[in-house]
Amino acid sequence: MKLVTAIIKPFKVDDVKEALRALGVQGMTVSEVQGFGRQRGHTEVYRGAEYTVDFVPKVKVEVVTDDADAAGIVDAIVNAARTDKIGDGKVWLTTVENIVRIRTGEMGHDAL
Amino acid sequence: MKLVTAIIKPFKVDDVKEALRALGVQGMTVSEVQGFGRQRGHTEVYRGAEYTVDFVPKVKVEVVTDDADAAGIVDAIVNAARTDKIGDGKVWLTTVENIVRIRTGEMGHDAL
Amino acid sequence: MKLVTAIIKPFKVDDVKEALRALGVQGMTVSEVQGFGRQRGHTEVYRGAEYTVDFVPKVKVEVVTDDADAAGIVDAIVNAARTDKIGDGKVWLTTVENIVRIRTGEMGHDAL
Amino acid sequence: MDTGDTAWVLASCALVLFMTPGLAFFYGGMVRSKNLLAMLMQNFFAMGLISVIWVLVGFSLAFGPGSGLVGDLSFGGLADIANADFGFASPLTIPALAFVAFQMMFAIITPALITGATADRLKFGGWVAFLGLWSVLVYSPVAHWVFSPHGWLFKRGALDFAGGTVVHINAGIAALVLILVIGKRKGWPKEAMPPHALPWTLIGTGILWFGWFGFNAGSALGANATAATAFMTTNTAAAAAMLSWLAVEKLKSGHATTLGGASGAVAGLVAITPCAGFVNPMAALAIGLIAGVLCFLACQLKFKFGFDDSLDVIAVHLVGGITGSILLGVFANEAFGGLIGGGGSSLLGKQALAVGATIVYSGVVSFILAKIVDKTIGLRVAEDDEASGLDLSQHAESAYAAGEFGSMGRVG
Amino acid sequence: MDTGDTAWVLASCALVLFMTPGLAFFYGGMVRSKNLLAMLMQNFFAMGLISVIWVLVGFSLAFGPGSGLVGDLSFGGLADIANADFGFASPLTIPALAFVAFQMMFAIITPALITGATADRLKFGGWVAFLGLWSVLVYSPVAHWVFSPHGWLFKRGALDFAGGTVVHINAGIAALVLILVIGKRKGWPKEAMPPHALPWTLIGTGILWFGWFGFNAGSALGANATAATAFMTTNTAAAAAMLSWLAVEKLKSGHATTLGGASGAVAGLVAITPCAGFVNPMAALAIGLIAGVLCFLACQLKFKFGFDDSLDVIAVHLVGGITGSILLGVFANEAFGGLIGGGGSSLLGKQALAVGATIVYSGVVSFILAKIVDKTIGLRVAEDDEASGLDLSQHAESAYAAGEFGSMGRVG
Amino acid sequence: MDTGDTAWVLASCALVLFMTPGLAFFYGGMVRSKNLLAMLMQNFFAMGLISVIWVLVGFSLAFGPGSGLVGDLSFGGLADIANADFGFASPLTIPALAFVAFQMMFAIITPALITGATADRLKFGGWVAFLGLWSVLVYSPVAHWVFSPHGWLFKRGALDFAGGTVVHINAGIAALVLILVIGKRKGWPKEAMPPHALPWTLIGTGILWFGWFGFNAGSALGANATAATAFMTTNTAAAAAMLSWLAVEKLKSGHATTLGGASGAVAGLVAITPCAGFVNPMAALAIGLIAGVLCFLACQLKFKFGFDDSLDVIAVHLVGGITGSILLGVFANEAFGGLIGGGGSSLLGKQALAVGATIVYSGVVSFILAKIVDKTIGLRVAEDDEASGLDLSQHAESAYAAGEFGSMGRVG
Ligand SMILES: Nc1ncnc2c1ncn2[C@@H]1O[C@H](COP(=O)(O)OP(=O)(O)O)[C@@H](O)[C@H]1O
Ligand SMILES: Nc1ncnc2c1ncn2[C@@H]1O[C@H](COP(=O)(O)OP(=O)(O)O)[C@@H](O)[C@H]1O
Ligand SMILES: Nc1ncnc2c1ncn2[C@@H]1O[C@H](COP(=O)(O)OP(=O)(O)O)[C@@H](O)[C@H]1O
Repeated sequence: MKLVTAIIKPFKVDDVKEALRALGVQGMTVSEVQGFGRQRGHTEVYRGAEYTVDFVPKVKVEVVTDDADAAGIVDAIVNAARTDKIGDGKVWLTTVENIVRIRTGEMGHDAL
Repeated sequence: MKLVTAIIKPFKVDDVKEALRALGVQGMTVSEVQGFGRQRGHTEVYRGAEYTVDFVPKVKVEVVTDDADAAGIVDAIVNAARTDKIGDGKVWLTTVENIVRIRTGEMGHDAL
Repeated sequence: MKLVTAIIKPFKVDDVKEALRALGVQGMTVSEVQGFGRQRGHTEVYRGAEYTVDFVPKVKVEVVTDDADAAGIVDAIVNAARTDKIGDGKVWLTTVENIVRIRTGEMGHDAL
Repeated sequence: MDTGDTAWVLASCALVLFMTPGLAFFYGGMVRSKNLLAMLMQNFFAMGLISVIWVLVGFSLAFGPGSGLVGDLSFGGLADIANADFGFASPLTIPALAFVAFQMMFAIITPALITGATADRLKFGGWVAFLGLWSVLVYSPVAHWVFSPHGWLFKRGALDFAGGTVVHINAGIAALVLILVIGKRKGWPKEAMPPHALPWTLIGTGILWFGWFGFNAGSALGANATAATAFMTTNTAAAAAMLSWLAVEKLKSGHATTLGGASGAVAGLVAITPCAGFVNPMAALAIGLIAGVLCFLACQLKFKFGFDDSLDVIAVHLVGGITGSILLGVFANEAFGGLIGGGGSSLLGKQALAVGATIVYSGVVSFILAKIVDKTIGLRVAEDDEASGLDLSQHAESAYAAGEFGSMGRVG
Repeated sequence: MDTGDTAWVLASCALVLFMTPGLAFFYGGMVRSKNLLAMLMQNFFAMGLISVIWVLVGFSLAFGPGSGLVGDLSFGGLADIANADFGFASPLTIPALAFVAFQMMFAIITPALITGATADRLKFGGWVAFLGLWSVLVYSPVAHWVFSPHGWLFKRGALDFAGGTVVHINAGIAALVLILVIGKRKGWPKEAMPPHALPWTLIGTGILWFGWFGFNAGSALGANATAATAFMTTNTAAAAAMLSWLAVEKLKSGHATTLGGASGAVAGLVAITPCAGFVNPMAALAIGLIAGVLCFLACQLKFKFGFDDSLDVIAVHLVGGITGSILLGVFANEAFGGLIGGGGSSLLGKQALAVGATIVYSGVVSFILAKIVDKTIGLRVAEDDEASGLDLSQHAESAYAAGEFGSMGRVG
Repeated sequence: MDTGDTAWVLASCALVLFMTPGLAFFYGGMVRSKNLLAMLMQNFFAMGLISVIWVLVGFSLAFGPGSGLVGDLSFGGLADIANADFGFASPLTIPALAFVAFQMMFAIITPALITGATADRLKFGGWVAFLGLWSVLVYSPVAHWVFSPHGWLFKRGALDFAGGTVVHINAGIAALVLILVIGKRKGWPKEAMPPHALPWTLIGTGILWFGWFGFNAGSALGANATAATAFMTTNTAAAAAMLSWLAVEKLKSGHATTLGGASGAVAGLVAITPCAGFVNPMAALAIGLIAGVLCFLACQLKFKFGFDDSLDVIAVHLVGGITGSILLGVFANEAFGGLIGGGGSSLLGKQALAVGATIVYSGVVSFILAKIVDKTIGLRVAEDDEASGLDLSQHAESAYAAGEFGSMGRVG
């Protein structure tokens, strides 16, 4: 099986979620992260002293899926998360040996 | 080596931690995540307008371990985190090539 | 490609970031996590009742990189994050099949 | 000069000043966290700018003799105002500067009320300009009409104990005009924009309720039976409106919410403002119950008509202010000629006139000012600035620092 | 009628009203974040419901002539109360409605104190019912006994300057009864339930300390030497109790904590409440020092006896209230017959009687009311609702919005 | 005895007490979250310790006859102080204990001001010791010099309406001395230490502004024209300083920030403190405008000279206090001999003397006390404790509980 991990812009979470739902994806896990990359951070000023913040708020989306569906999920995320502006983020793919549904103990495909 | 990743219900963290300790697991990393899945979210109401929240708070537990112990750890987590209610979560397994303990530079098994 | 995952002490984030920049790393993703390990937690007291907190705040750093650069990145993180005190953390390496840059659709090396 | 009256009015001045920070947090809890500081700033800044304007010209334009339409500059700079005569039938029993200070606090909070409608998208520079112009060209004249013995509505016998027209209707209509000029927030109403931290709203509610005693009971300008009556009616209306808002809310949406309780209380406080010293506690109970229901229902209108009154300023202050100002014609005690007091409908007529005049004048002038400022400085932030949030784009600050890890480095 | 006295009492009314939001946050900081809004709501709602009840019947039952046991309905609705005689030896120097308002604030905060004991599991609907019944059937009668010149304890000469029995013991015993009826929180005491955000508790402490000056010094019902004395003794006891609480805490657990400092101050304020105008500053110092130690030690009892007094209402208000009420018999100034003033033990006896009578009456009636409400509406939420939190289950709200990313969509 | 004057002074006492929690949050929002509770505690603890000291000896040392340099112990314990004569030309029109309480609030907040400079590294035990010693050996004597009719500066005719020298310069210089003794925070100035939650700072600002009316207008010790003047000048200076601070800030850094607005307001409040009752509103406007600019510029000095005045106590209180105390010599009304009032430079000279004397005495004694405490108990925490944060290391608490998941287990 595969784990699709995507780093996207926070306001794109809903679009990505809907795109995945449309593909029939039944579940996913998201979390707030801070990104560093080409997209610059910002500057803050306190009592005349300036500070630079290098990190940019991002959201990480993780979806475990069957090998067959992985490519489609990657495409769906890329299309849904794209704004064509720097900082749109990345999607990467890793291999998952197995997955278990805690509630039932089902494994692999049935656990999704 | 293996990385065991579990998505569980927040109030189960302590039980899982104790179960892993009992197995002799020396360390783990947890983080707050938001889950989307079969378990429905909830509704909030502000000044008569209703909102639906699709995501449910979950906790992610990550444990790097020797290949030999992986299966036992997965079982321990499944047993400790189980409530038999929808939303109990998942546990999945991936391969880790190597791990280093920053403090000592030890690698592999010794780094755990 | 590889994914380097590091669990470090929060106040070491800047040093690690600078070390990676020096290596020419263009991006990374960090997030706040709670660690459990050899490093003990702490005790809090409320109205005479004592509580123990087992988890310690840590930061997770994730860097996707070419296979060739992985070893160097691991070393750089280990050196930058080291304080020689218990709790410095871990760095582990996993395989990434492919990575896409959402903005351009570029893949693999070009997506970094 | 009476020391007891002076003590109460000075205490009331402090209470009313405190309402503006209270309002800032009442609103602040309802915006998204990226816009919290901007909301606080828009309100605190009013304490700075209006206070200075009030000393220079604001008070004089409101309470100087002038004509029936507006005061003059004879009290500009508040020079030797100590023995000035403001034209009241019975002379004030407090120092002139205590009266000046008390009225100033009303001038500060009135435009601050507007910021709830324009939340999340108002450009700070534009707000600064609008705020100053509006205070001089709208607030002072309307205050003169109603609060100054020289004002035409005052002379007509229209009643407004503590500012139903001058404060709430005035700010409410300006808010409506302003949002028509600047438009909706990006994503509204499709995208959900729930309150980011209601505890701020609740602490603001506590401060507002607390300060409102100075606002209403202080308007008796003395420590007397009228002040005590205004105190009780104020609290009673706030309480009754909280209950009626929660009741309809429970019926309509199945839950009695914390934000609903807070909103209902404020609605009741708004509605009782023009009536406080003129009605008895049972009438206040009725006024509060009615206001709670009407304001709750009014909150639903924006979705129907599609205007983004972000924090329901129109539903609470415009609707609540009108409700109170008109109901005063019904519930005013015998002595003040209310309908149930047997005074017939003449007071009702005067109240309607005051309401209408305020809506028309404030509506028109506010619209002109908003247009001028929007075309010149601009009243709305750029799309990117709205997306990144007003705190960063307008003030280069964050309300809540990024994670504990040192993600910053000092530059300048 | 004295304007200075009126000014001070009106200011005090506002201060005491402000204490309830202060209490809400004092408690709110100590609960888990999923129950914060529910805690705030339980307190703010008291401002709504009790205010209305007070106008209709509450005040009249407490201060109407009636019998020695309870007032009557002669002041119901507060109709033409202006010239009413409440039976005080020397007539009030303030407007009747100022007295009504001042007493109302006590009626509001007293039941609100209970919510700290039942934190994290109280069903809102049940609370609404209990709150209203308790105010009418317990608060008003007990207030009549002690505060009304017609009350039997008042006639006996029992002293309670600002509510040691009526407010603190009364609420404290009701809290104990209530938790016996609804039981422990799920997981307590095994599972840790630390305060989720102490800054709320500290701001609440600041508001409470501030408002308590109105509570105690305002109880002089005038701006005079007694008020000044009550002011100083109030502050002194709060300070002394903070120091003694921190001292024992440091000895027992090795740290002087922020929550400890705040809790000690409140314990001192509770203990000095019955004594404020009857003792001198040095006596207040002693009372505060004793209360700080006793209340800290009392906080440990719940673990020993296994009753889940979640935020230590019993340890602070019941124990603190008894401490103050009894110590008054010792430290009251000569004029009031305290033991050290050479007045012998007779005052001590009267104080003990007042304490005992309040505990028995309030304990029994509160228990009956709790049982009735629990069997009908229910006083405790379902297990799932407790797990998901009261904010969501009771009010469909969240105190702190979920992450910045838009995880919501508007439905209705 | 005047009830109106008493009412206003008692209300002012409460307002000034409330300023200390306000200050705690004003500072608390600016520190890192791991040090928030410690900051709150350092301030709240002053309410405990100083209140007790004041009753025992503090007031007596400040207002007892004694010599021109310091009072005596004749009022120790405040025993039968009711009819005491404090030496004022015209006898007080308020109860003695009201005066004692009012002065006590100043004694509490003055050392509390220091905690902003030593943020993030002050050892609690050392602070407790320094606080007590400083109050007795520095605050009381300086207060005696300036506020007591027996004091040498009072006799010389130096003017200080509400504490420019006694409060702000006194605390400011002590802050400077203290940071020279304990040194910089680890990582400063390289590592960025931005405010962790400015909303706390803003609510603190609101409370401070509100309370400052008691501080300044209350210093008239009566409800009269002087109080009204002080009220207006206080508000005007705060407002003007907010505007001028924001203006220079906008010019220098391109943004008008929320923290800047709050800081400017406080700077104006500090500067007007010595002048409040002696100047007119237009003069207050000028004083505020000047103070806003000077204090903003002073904030940059610490980076130039490398002293870690963490929250700019020196820039705001020392610089602001000197600005106001000196400008009083210029702007005081004719009656008080200001330069523009035609009074020549003699008042300027007296003011300069008062400023100089306070700086020298407070600077020297504060340094000696700091050294003694540092060598014995220690004034700075260990490096590890500073890293883990003062909340955990000093108080074994966390301001914000760790994540929702139950990561704790009760032990003792
Ligand atoms: N090598 C990397 N490893 C892990 N995450 C990365 C890496 N490079 C970028 N990211 C993540 O992707 C986000 C976007 O990358 P950035 O370079 O800013 O824009 P873009 O993806 O459009 O080139 C970053 O904020 C960071 O979270
Ligand atoms: N395909 C998936 N990939 C990643 N995480 C998932 C996936 N499916 C479910 N999850 C996570 O597991 C949690 C529980 O899943 P859910 O379907 O709600 O219940 P259950 O596991 O009992 O079927 C979700 O909230 C989500 O965090
Ligand atoms: N087996 C593991 N799997 C995942 N994370 C781990 C594991 N062991 C330790 N960690 C992480 O590394 C951190 C440091 O480990 P710890 O044992 O405390 O110190 P050290 O790395 O110096 O031996 C822990 O807080 C935890 O976040």
